[in-house]
Amino acid sequence: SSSKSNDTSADNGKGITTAGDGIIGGTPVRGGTLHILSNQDFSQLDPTRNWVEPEMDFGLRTLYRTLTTFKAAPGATGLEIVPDLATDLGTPSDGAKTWTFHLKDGLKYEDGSPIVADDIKYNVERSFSSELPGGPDYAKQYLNAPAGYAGPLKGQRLGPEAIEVPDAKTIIFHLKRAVAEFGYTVTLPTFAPVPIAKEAGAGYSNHPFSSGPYKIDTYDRGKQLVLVRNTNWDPASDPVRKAYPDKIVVDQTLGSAGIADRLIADQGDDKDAIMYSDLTPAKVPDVITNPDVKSRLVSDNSNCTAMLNMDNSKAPFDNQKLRLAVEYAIDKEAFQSSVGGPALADIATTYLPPELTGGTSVDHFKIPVSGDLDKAKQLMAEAGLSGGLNTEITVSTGAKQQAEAIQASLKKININVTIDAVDPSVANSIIGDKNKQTGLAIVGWCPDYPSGATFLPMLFDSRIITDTGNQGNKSRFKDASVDAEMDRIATLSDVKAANDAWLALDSKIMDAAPAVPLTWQKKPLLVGSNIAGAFAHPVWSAEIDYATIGLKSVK
Amino acid sequence: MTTSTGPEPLLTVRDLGMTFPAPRQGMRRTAGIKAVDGVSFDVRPGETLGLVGESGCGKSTTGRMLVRLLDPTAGQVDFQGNDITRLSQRALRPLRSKMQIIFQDPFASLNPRQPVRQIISAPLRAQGLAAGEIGREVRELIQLVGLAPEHLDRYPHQFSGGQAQRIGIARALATRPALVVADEPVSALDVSIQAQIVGLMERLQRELGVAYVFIAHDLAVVKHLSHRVAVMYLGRIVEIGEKAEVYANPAHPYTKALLSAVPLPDPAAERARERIVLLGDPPSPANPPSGCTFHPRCPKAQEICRSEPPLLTIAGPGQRQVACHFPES
Amino acid sequence: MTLLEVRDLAVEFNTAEGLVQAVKGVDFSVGRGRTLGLVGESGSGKSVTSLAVMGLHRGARVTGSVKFEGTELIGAPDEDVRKLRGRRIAMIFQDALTALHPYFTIGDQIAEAHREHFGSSYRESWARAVEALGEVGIPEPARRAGEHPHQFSGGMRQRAMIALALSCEPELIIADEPTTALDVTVQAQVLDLLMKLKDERGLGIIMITHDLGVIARVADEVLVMYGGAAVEQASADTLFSAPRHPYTRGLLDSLPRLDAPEGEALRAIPGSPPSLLSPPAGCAFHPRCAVYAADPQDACVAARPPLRLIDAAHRSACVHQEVTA
Amino acid sequence: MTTTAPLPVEPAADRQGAQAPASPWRSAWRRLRRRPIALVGLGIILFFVLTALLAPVLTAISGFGPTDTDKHAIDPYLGGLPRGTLGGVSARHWLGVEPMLGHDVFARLLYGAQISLLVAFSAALLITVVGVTLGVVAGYFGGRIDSVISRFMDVMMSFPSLIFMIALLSVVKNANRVVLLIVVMSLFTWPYIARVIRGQTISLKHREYVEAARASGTGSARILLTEILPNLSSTVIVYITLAIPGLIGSEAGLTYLGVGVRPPTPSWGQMITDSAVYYKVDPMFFALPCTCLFLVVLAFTLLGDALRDALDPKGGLG
Amino acid sequence: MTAFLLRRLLAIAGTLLVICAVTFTIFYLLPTDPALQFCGKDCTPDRVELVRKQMGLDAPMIVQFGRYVLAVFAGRTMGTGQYAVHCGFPCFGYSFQSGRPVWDLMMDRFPASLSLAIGAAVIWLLIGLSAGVLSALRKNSWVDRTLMVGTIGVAAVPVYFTAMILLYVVVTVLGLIPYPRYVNFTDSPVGWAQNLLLPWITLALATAAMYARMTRSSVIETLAEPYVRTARAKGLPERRVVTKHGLRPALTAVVTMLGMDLGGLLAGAVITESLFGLPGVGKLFADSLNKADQPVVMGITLLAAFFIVTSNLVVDIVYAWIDPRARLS
Ligand SMILES: Nc1ncnc2c1ncn2[C@@H]1O[C@H](COP(=O)(O)OP(=O)(O)OP(=O)(O)O)[C@@H](O)[C@H]1O
Ligand SMILES: Nc1ncnc2c1ncn2[C@@H]1O[C@H](COP(=O)(O)OP(=O)(O)OP(=O)(O)O)[C@@H](O)[C@H]1O
Ligand SMILES: [Mg+2]
Ligand SMILES: [Mg+2]
Repeated sequence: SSSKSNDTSADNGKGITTAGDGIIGGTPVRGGTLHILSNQDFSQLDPTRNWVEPEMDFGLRTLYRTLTTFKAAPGATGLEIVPDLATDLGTPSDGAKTWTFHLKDGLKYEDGSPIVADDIKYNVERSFSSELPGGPDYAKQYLNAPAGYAGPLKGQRLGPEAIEVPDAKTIIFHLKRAVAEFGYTVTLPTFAPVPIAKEAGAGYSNHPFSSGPYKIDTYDRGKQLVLVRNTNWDPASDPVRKAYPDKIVVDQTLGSAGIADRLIADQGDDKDAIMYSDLTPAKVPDVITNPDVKSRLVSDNSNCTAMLNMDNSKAPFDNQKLRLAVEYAIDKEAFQSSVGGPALADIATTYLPPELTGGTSVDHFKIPVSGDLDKAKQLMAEAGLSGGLNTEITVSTGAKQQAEAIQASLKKININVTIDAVDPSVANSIIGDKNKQTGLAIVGWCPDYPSGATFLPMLFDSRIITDTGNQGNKSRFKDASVDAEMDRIATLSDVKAANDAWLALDSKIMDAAPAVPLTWQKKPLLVGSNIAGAFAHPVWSAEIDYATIGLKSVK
Repeated sequence: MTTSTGPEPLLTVRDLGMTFPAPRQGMRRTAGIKAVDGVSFDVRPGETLGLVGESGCGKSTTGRMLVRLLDPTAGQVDFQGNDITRLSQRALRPLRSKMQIIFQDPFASLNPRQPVRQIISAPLRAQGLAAGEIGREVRELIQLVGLAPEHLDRYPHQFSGGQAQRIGIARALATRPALVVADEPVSALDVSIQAQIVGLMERLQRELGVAYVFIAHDLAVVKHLSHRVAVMYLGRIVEIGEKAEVYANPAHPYTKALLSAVPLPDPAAERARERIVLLGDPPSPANPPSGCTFHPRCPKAQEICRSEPPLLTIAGPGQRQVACHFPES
Repeated sequence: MTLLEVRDLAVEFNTAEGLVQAVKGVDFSVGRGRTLGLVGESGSGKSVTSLAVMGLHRGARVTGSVKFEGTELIGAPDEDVRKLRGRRIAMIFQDALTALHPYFTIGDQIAEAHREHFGSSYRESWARAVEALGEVGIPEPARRAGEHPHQFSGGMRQRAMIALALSCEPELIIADEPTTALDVTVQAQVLDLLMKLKDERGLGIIMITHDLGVIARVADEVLVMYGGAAVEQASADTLFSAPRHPYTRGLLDSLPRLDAPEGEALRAIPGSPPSLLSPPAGCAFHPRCAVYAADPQDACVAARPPLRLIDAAHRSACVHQEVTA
Repeated sequence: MTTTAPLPVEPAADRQGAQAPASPWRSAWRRLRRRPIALVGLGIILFFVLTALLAPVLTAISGFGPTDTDKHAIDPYLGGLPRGTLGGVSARHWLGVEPMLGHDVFARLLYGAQISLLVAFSAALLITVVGVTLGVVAGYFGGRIDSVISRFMDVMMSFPSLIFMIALLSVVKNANRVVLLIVVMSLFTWPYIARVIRGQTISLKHREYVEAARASGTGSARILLTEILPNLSSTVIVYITLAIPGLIGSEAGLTYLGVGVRPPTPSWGQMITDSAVYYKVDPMFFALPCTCLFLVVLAFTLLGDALRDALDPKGGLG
Repeated sequence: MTAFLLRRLLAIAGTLLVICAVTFTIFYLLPTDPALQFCGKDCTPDRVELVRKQMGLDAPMIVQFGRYVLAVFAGRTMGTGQYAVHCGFPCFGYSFQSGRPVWDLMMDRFPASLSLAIGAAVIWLLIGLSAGVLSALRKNSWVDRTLMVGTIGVAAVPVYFTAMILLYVVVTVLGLIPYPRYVNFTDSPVGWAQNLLLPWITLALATAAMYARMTRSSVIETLAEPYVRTARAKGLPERRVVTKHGLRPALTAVVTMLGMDLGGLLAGAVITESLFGLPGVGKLFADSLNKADQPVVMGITLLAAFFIVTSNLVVDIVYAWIDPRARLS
């Protein structure tokens, strides 16, 4: 929403971000069919394995409920959690190393059978299984589970030292260390219920057993998913999900350009449709130049930071002065244009996105948006590299223009960048391989929930670096004091103090300049003219919140 | 004239046979078409063997096999001591310039995309002649067959049937071959040019010892040019012998009928003459009659003709051979 | 009314080397039940003439008049001419292999014309095709009809062409060397068939051939062509008995005869055929003409001598009328 | 009369002997020159080749290189659309700029022509040479040779080219990209023309004039070259002309996969691909490269048609 | 024929095996690690190893290949213990992504691809052949030139553009039909056709140019053949002369191209399918490739190979029908 994205140095004066109070179309009516136009199948709807946006948003708001969840509201309100299956936000004890939750009364699955605490435990156990990878791994990180525990599929359950289920309505988590924001952790789909009887291994994803307001009617993977009302869901027990439409149809066969064109054209059923994945930058002018269409654009900061990654482990970028020079040389405004301009991105001035810095962005260096070449050249000289250098940048093929923007900026300080545009499926493998990694790369990260703990450690903890398949800390940044500070903050039980500490650490890392923050991406989504209650939820990368969306009118 | 004591044969054909795979009749497969069956003859250097017979009796097929444009399904062909039916196409190539063929269909055998110059020079080039020499030869050849150098840069479709035929003749004679299989080389020519071409062929034979297998329907021309004549009927040779003998005393009833049917270039004589009319339907190689294949149309057919195929046996002077149970004496 | 009336027909080809005048001002006519023999030197324009009558020249300039039953064909709408072609005027092409479509069966190619002109059913037309093939002496016509041209021998293709031409019962047939690939017995059979049709149905025939024996047998009247023009026109009997034009005489002299004495060489007209690009001035035959050599007359080189009447049914285009008489 | 004396050869008939024998190609060229439409085609092609070659000079005059970005020429608030009308046509940018980064369209068209034309022409040539050779050989010889070549074609046609190219990238990252492009494109495209040619060769080899050539001792190679190939020329011409847009398109596709030229090197194919989505809001950007490509293909087609006619001795007349 | 077919079928199997091996090798060389991809974001190395083992990707390539090929015929059990699943013949493994058998996935998508391909092929044949014939008849006239400009104009713009313009004009501006969504033929044949119309035209326009030009040049050549003159001499209407006698030889090229184009399309037209939201194999392929869903990519590659190879076989058989002379070999 506008409140938080206004104060970046790039001006949003033209009001590209979602209009009004951030909610498009007012309050929906009950009934009708909501169409969701997608260009791909969900990679996972299995709650154990669902860890990418917007699937997480979709699953959590329609099919499964978790112990706690985020409020359905734009802006800062959306960052607040409320009890969902649980009666409260969890009771910490033992210095936040033990967390107890109680389930509400009368919770039922889609077939009317009761939801019990053991089902939640079972799902958490599933997240340990190597047959069911890909899901959030916080349970594995935090729970006091025996080493080598490989999940429940072969019959092994976790003992009470990790999770206790004293009765059908109580669940107690025992953690390895204090986790102050565990109440937020249990918003993740890992903490939704999965009944043992419905276990289907990898096939569970084809029909997750619903505890939410909708259930799967048909699911033809890659073609169409049809959700209908789950009549056993009790609205009274659910403080956030409104479940306005009677039916939700996800069409997965279109291409993204086709989806954009259809929503721009806004005809027939498409009036009741929304887009599932982002509007491509090239379509933005189509939308922005047409006021009617523009008023149907949901676009908010996704709180994901795009960064220019440098390989700190190898020459030349093991040189901190050079990295700083790069920091000063980049024309972020040009880069912003290359990702679609202010409509699609805000200029990033530090690693932590506004969501994690209390809603306002921090400008660490205060460099002008188009860079400071004098300072950059001076730093190059200090680095002993005023003669310039050659390096390469790896980007996935869709990000060609972004690489060109970087190339053009760095050329001005005599850094000649060769662009390696590679297929998206291999980009990560190259960047994550010690030997293949190029000097530069464009990478990004999004927090899982509003806590620095889901952000900085993934990017800069030196202990997660691996030679190949390196997924976090891609800049291979090694600083023992940073590692130690992260460990210290993790033990803080005061959320406020922890947040302040993350901010301070952010500044410290910025000075070391392992990577250059470039933009905070927005999530531009177009909705049909008959859509109401559409807004960007701040937690789920500014995806449309499926809890409250519906139609303006029903035929 | 050639006799059995003549020089070594240039070409020896033994039991040559060609069976074309039969087309399918519905789902049923019929036996193959025996277009040529057990044909044997020799041709000596400088000799002309006339090959006559009913339309469709296998003359062209035989001719094609002699130069290995068709792979025979039976028998063998020795050319200058090489069994050409067994040679690979590559090994055959050096022999090609020594044996040439004039095709029955003049247009079909000329590449529509090549000017006459290129068509005629192809065999010369294959022989490895120098360009200048080829040019000279080609100009000479085109005039020898009664066309003019102005025709050299024209394409086949710009010619008349007779002109096209002469281009084919020029091509075949270009390399001064030892053997030419001439499949109706003069059928499309007016008698004057025909005389010219026949003269040319004779001259080449005299000067260079070219041997011809001369396939034609015009019995007068065959008579003029050939030393020996073979008469084919339904894939087999029914009579073969010295020209004079065959023309004067045809031994096979078919030969007789053939000679009696020659049209005479004189309306009065033509009206007055008597022809032997062959009875019955023309036979089909796919479905040959039993015994002697000629029996259904033969005025002299007897019981034995229906059951026993006659062998080619010597009958009469000059090595004459006839395949008939009741040859004329 | 004569069946076909050709007046002053001329055909020119524009080639890279220049204008080829293949036919220059030919006149003739064919009546019902009559046969016109067309003979002449190879390349003298016989085929070109017949194609012009059929209106089948593309890329050539055809002038003059061709009247079929009084209807002018040259310059007539293509659709009108098309309806005549095949149905009332049929043509037997000289080169049977290239004239038959290699991709379709013989039977199909014959039946097709029948279907087009009589609107007959597939089965009927096929039966007609088989019948026509049988008439021209193709053995086992029912089976052979299902074969393709390349499976036919040269003579069989030629007979297939004839069957094709006859299948629609035309009134006029232009036969361009229809029997060159036929042995004498089959040739006799085919000619008999043509004669029978001529007598029974009044078929008009233009018979182009080099076989003067054939001419002697079938032609009522003969037109001799040389260098694109008609040089002599006479009844068949007259032509053989009293040829007037030196070319015709040369031609008859060149005939190979079965009864010729052994060892005698065939006689050819000396010299080579005239170039059509730059034809000799005057009479096209004069460079090869023995009469001219003996008695060179200015008229021979001045202009092309027209056909001149000798008697009622005999015309010749020779300047030396008296000498050759 | 004459007793088979040497045949009289008329001296007058030799009058044309002095004239140099015209090869079919030379006479085809003579016929080609007479067709104005062919000259139009040739002119267009020459124009584009020239401008491509002169790109450095022309861009020096216009002031913007192909990789220069001009962020002032675009409006970031409109998703990076060019400022001004007609895709940002102005005195600074003669043909406007590309959206997003503000690349100068004029410069990119010129430099793009270099890559696109070089790649498309060379690949078309390579494909045609390889495809026609293998197709003719397979069709003419038949038997085992045909089996081997045909199965090879089958494999190449159904080759998982897309994944191959992605894999290729990690093996030959630093290869010369233009050469790589030409090779990769040719590798997967030749079977198309090869099969067409093979099919027609199978028909042609049964023609009697091919047999006649064989009978006259002409070697197989020469038969292919002089008897078969000329009859295939119009097929080849049609294929080459229409392969051009496809090849320019696949260059863009390959570049997109990362196998092609490295960004920011421009090419028409990439420009067209990039611009297609802007067809509504920035039609100029879309129209310019498409028009260039269209003109080149049109030129080739005109030239090809004229060449076809010129090579056909019948000139396409019945 | 039977022997020929048998030989070719064996060759097809061999070709597919080669493709299979090649694809496997390429996957091995591919920098993408399916285990890593499958493991999701932020996966620890030891967990990746576990997943790798789980997926059977830890075995040497040759073993994996052997397993794969064996499984195609013999089926295969995937996973262990209680939740193990068995896939029967023909087993192309399970999608990493959805856990469904690859065969089922492909067969599920196939109807859409088939519908698209067949319909488009019919249209582009209609357009290509008629434009080609028309151009040939009116050679170098304005009709010819217009058709040429039209067909190559479409060939020079991306499919995307054609699709968008069609959608914009037909759906948005004229409102003739609603935005296409795929409807099963069995559900509603009319709806099926109506919704596929635009995709058909899009794909057809992109492909027709080559057909039109090839047809044109071939027909021009054929119309100059003497046998076309014969057809005219028979009095056939010009339309028949051209479409029957003139077009037939052009079919060799057309059928060859059709075989290849159709073969390729049956395994999906990625762009057209995603532009029009058709749940076809092409879309599945693109998605699977993106997500390194190796079994699906492998399966579709083989499916594509199968179609290409078999359609080439069919084409080879059709040659004999088009050109009877080709039957000889
Ligand atoms: N398309 C053409 N272009 C140029 N010249 C041609 C063309 N067609 C025929 N001619 C020339 O016209 C002349 C007459 O040809 P035509 O086919 O009528 O001869 P013809 O009398 O039928 O001879 P033949 O008996 O050999 O068949 C020939 O000299 C030939 O070269
Ligand atoms: N390629 C072929 N396929 C099938 N049958 C064929 C083939 N070629 C020839 N024949 C058949 O073989 C027989 C002999 O044909 P061939 O051409 O040798 O006859 P021919 O003696 O030359 O006759 P003609 O005098 O009519 O040219 C004929 O019945 C013909 O139909
Ligand atoms: Mg023959
Ligand atoms: Mg003729």
